Amino acid sequence: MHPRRLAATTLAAMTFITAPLAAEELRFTLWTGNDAHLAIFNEIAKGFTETHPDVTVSFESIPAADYTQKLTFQLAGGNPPDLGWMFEDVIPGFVEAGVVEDLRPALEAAEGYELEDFSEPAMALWSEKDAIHGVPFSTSPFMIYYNKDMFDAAGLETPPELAGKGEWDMEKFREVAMALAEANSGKWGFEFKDGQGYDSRILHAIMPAIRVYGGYAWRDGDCGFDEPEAVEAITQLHDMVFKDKSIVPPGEQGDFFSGNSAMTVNQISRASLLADADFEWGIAPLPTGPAGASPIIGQAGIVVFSQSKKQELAQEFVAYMTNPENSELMAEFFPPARHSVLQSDTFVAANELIPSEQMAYVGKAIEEGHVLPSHPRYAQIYAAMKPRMDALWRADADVQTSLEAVCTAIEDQL
Amino acid sequence: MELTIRQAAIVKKLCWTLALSVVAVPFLFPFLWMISSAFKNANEIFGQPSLIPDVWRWRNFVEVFEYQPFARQYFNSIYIAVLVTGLTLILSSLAGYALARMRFAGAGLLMLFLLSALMVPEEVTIVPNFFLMKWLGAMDTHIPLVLLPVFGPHGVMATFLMRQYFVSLPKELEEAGKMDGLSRLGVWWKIALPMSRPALAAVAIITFLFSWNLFLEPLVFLSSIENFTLPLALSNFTDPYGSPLWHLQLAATSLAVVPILIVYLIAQRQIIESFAMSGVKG
Amino acid sequence: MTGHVRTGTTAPRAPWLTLRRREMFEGWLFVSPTLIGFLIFFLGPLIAIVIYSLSEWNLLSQQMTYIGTANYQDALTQNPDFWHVIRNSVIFAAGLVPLNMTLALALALALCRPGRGVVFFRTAFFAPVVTSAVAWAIVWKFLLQGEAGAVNQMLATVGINGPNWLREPDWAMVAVIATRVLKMVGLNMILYIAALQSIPRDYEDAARLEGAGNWQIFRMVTWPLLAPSTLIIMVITTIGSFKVFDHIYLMTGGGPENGTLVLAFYIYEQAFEFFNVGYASALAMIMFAIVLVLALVQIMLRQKGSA
Amino acid sequence: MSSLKLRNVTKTFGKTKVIHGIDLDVLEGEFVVFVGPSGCGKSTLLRMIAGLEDISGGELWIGGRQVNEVQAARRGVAMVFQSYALYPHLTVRQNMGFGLKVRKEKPDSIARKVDEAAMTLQLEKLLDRYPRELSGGQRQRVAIGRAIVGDPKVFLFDEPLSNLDAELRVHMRAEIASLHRRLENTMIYVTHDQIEAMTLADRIVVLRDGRIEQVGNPKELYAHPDNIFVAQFIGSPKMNICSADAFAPELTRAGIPMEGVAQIGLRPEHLRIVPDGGLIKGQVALSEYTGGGSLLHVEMEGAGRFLVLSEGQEGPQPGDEVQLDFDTANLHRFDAEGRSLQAAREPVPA
Repeated sequence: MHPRRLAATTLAAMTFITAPLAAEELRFTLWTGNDAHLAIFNEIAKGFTETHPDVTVSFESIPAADYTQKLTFQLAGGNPPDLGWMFEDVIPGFVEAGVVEDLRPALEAAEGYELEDFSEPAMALWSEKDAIHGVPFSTSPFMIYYNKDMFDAAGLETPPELAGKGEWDMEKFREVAMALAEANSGKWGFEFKDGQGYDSRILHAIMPAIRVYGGYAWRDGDCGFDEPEAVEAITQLHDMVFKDKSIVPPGEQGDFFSGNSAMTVNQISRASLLADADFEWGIAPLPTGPAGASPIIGQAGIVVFSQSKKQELAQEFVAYMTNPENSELMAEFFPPARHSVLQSDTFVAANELIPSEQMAYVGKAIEEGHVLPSHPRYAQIYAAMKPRMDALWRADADVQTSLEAVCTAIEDQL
Repeated sequence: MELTIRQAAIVKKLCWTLALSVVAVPFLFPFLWMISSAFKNANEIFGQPSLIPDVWRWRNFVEVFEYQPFARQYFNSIYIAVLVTGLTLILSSLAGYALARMRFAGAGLLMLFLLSALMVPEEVTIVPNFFLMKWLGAMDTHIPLVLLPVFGPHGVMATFLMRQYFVSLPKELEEAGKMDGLSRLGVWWKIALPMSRPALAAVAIITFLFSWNLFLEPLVFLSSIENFTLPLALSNFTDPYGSPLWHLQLAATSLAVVPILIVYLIAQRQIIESFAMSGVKG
Repeated sequence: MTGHVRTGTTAPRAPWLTLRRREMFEGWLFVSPTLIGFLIFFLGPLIAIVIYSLSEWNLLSQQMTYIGTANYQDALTQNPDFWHVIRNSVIFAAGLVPLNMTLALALALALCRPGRGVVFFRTAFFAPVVTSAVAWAIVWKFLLQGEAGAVNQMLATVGINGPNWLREPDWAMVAVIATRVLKMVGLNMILYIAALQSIPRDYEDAARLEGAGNWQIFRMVTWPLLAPSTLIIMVITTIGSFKVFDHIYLMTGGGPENGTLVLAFYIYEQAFEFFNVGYASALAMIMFAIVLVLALVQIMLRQKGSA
Repeated sequence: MSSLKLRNVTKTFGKTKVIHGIDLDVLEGEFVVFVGPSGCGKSTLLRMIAGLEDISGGELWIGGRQVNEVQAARRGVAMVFQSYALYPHLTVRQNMGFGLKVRKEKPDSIARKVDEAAMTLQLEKLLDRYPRELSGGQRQRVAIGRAIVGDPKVFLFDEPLSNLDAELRVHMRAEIASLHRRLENTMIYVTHDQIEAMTLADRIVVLRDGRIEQVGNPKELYAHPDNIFVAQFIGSPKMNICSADAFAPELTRAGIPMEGVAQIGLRPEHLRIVPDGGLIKGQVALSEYTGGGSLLHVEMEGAGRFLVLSEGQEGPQPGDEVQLDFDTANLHRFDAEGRSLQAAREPVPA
């Protein structure tokens, strides 16, 4: 037999034999079950199959409330996904436990990937020395969402208008919130992120205010909650909740997305929830404070789990998913940390729900923003912090004392 | 004015009924509220409370099935509960019978041994069982949801209840069966079991409810949404960011609760009699 | 012996499988499925916990290091949370058990005799028992909201300014106890009804003829006769109150301010949220010990009382 | 040939020995009654024969086969239980045919045998009823019917009449007796009621504390009890026993040898009230009118109370002094251990 034909036959035979193996499935755990989001992911997965015809990527949605836990059960329970979406708050813990892979070699090997395009601060959380533990595909700043109808009803200028005049600061925010609550009986001026500001999203609720007042959560093992700046910031929020009664208080539901609050803070991925909203709405930057503007960024990255048996393939998929083209595709909901994308025209036009001038706020915030605080022992810190934060959110609480208690509780963990 | 004994009895009865009605409010109101809210939209749920929705929103019940594989999850709960109930009935009555009737060395010790299991909460053994199930490759399957209730403290409780009932049965019937040529297994199946219907019914009900309402085990062992059971599914009606979708959650909760309530209403006399007649009273 | 046998039939040697052996063999055969399952899924894990509890073990990284009794020392002497949790568990049990049992007995006494309306009320009080804990918690969580909650709105109509139930530690404990009692009291009511119905009516009639009033009959006749049932119900309820997990998980998540952080939930949190398997196992052993001691004490007290 | 044979049969529960080496031969077709006070081991012995209790020691033979380790159902015995043990979830027909069905007999053969038995016991009309729909007597008959159907070599009855009222008991007793005559099977019958024993038995086995006190036919036991226990157990009202010293002079005078006699016994029905010249005398303490006569409780000087049957309507009144006489042949003499000192006697044939 001719050597070439032999080789061809062997190859064919091998293909035949390995065919069932080659029809591989990558399991990708996601935090979102939103159809619009999934549509984009599936499109990317489809693109991947052009070069890897036998590979299917199955996206597995896990509800946000249990995400980290369920993921842990899967990893510890010997049923690991190949890839997963991971938040800024827990990635240090996963890195410390050594359950995620270094992606650098794969990313560097990928053609046209342009690793250097990623903004340095955005990558800080995800890399350690030379290793890259995850690719932050979503670097999404916190924005103010506002209900224009309610602003109109109260005869108030909207946040973008105020921001345009340079008047959109914490004091104005308080004023507006109170006026909105008064003008819209039974509704609220402001709702913390996803209405979970007193539960799972304490940091999301307080960090914007703390940062613009010039404070911090923790830094080099030092707790910043009881510093004067933080105390001042939280005192304002506390007053808004309990004195002005303009922020949805603990134990109440005042959902922005169903029209019960005039404002909230959220990321642009939530815009998809407003596709069918029966009110007019818009987004605006966070109010500034005594320390100027300090946008807050929430990050999510893609990681490959060490337990995955399809390392190579999974890493290839990460490289594909976060390459410049796909980053642009995802930018509608998940702003990337790539300079090239953020500065492109396609980015500001990416989200059909959000006008491009408002998208510009987003790009600006990403460039200037800081990621939320994180820590390898975040779960423990959170658990230690939570009860003391509960104490803070009582009408008769003394903010200073409560925050000192928070610091005492978490100092060991820091 | 003097009341006759008869009138006094009526007044007394009225007072009792009134008092009981007041006590019943916190038991029944949640159901009414749940069912009425199941027909509301999210906004109305948060609005002024009223038991009659402004607009009856039947769509909630459709959306429940669109949001997650609710029918599948419903089926999971049913088949697991049926399986657990069946297995528990067989195993607990077998073991309960042996402990009540058969003389074998170590029976007393075994009984004591089993009883100690009643003291151990599932929370205590869940961690090692997690690794056991991992080792068995049973993560994210329904295997632990069947095996753990059957063999855990609940199974022991069922065994104990069955034993108590068997002890109270007249022995002579079984001896007659033995004289008639039945094997031990035959006596158990053809005589002891048919005579234990109340106890079996009581154990079946407790077991079914136990499995139906199981929460910790599904929470720990299940990860795929298609494998969820109802309790887990109910707490999973959240938007992609973890906030509860109240109208769907309540519609789904109604769907999960109402059929059981109806079955209970139909069979309540038998259920209560079963409890009364079985050894549940100890 | 053979002298008696003149009929020519042979005396068979006693077979190995004598009737007694056979019974023993069958007995073990009958219990074997339960026993094997018990050993694998219960005793084995229990032993495993003892071993885990002596080590430091991270669920995520799965590294196990032997550290002796450090976990126990940590819980008992270092960690202030532990005693707080124990305190909460005790408060929960101390609130729930008497409330549940008193209400159960009162309802049972009111409903133990057939009559019109009895079926309706029995059904009403038992309905929450057949309802899943998740459903019950979801609904009550909603009803107990601060100002918009139905409970506070009802209280407002009679001029009471209700607390923000689930956001204030003490009230949250009250709320979880109360809603748990509402959920479970029906079961104990039925158990009590069963017990009451098994008391021959003659006793009550005899007491009545001797001139005893309702309360006296209850004190002198019914209550003492109920003692064995009361013991069983009390043991079951107490153990159940220490095991409460889903209710807390769904209603308050242990909060606010750890005000409802009870032992079962704390174990879960340590094991599956902080991945501290070793520490969680030590807590589990402590929980086992507490429940065992409680059950034994109750049984012993009762025996002493009746002796 | 003997139908049933017990050789040194013993039973121990834990460390307690409840049956002490029983030896007994039961003949083919014989009606044997085990009688004794409660706790004497008679039921245990019966259950050992049935195979419901295992045999701790000795040998049990049924129909020429050693059955110590043979299962109950294969011993060829049938049992009628005190509580009848009818399966509540089965009809009379199903109850009666149950054993045959278990033994895999053909349905038509089962039906035939059930019908036959039902006819024998006049149960035809009750066949489709459930046990709860039957009266006590009917249940009793069904229980017997169930035993008959299997055509056993040996019938075992465990106090079968004790749950019936007095009248029905007499009636059923007669029915069982006639059944035995008809079927001619070996029957072993346990009762604590000596009247049942006397009326039914070919042979009575008196048991006490797991030992046989005496075996014999009713007349023999009545006339010649081996010891005080049997003497007092058989016969109603029971035999008067008193210390021999009380009447030694009178009896010796009457020519009865009193050497070695510790106690004497006299049955109430053997005592006659005589106007004078009676051997012994006493004072009437109580008179119980029984219709045909009276049962007198007579206080004997130095010998406690005697029961005396007095016939006729006009008996002595309480407080009356009475003189009592009896046939010396009816006097029972016992030694210090309570054993009978009766002259050697011919055994009464079964």
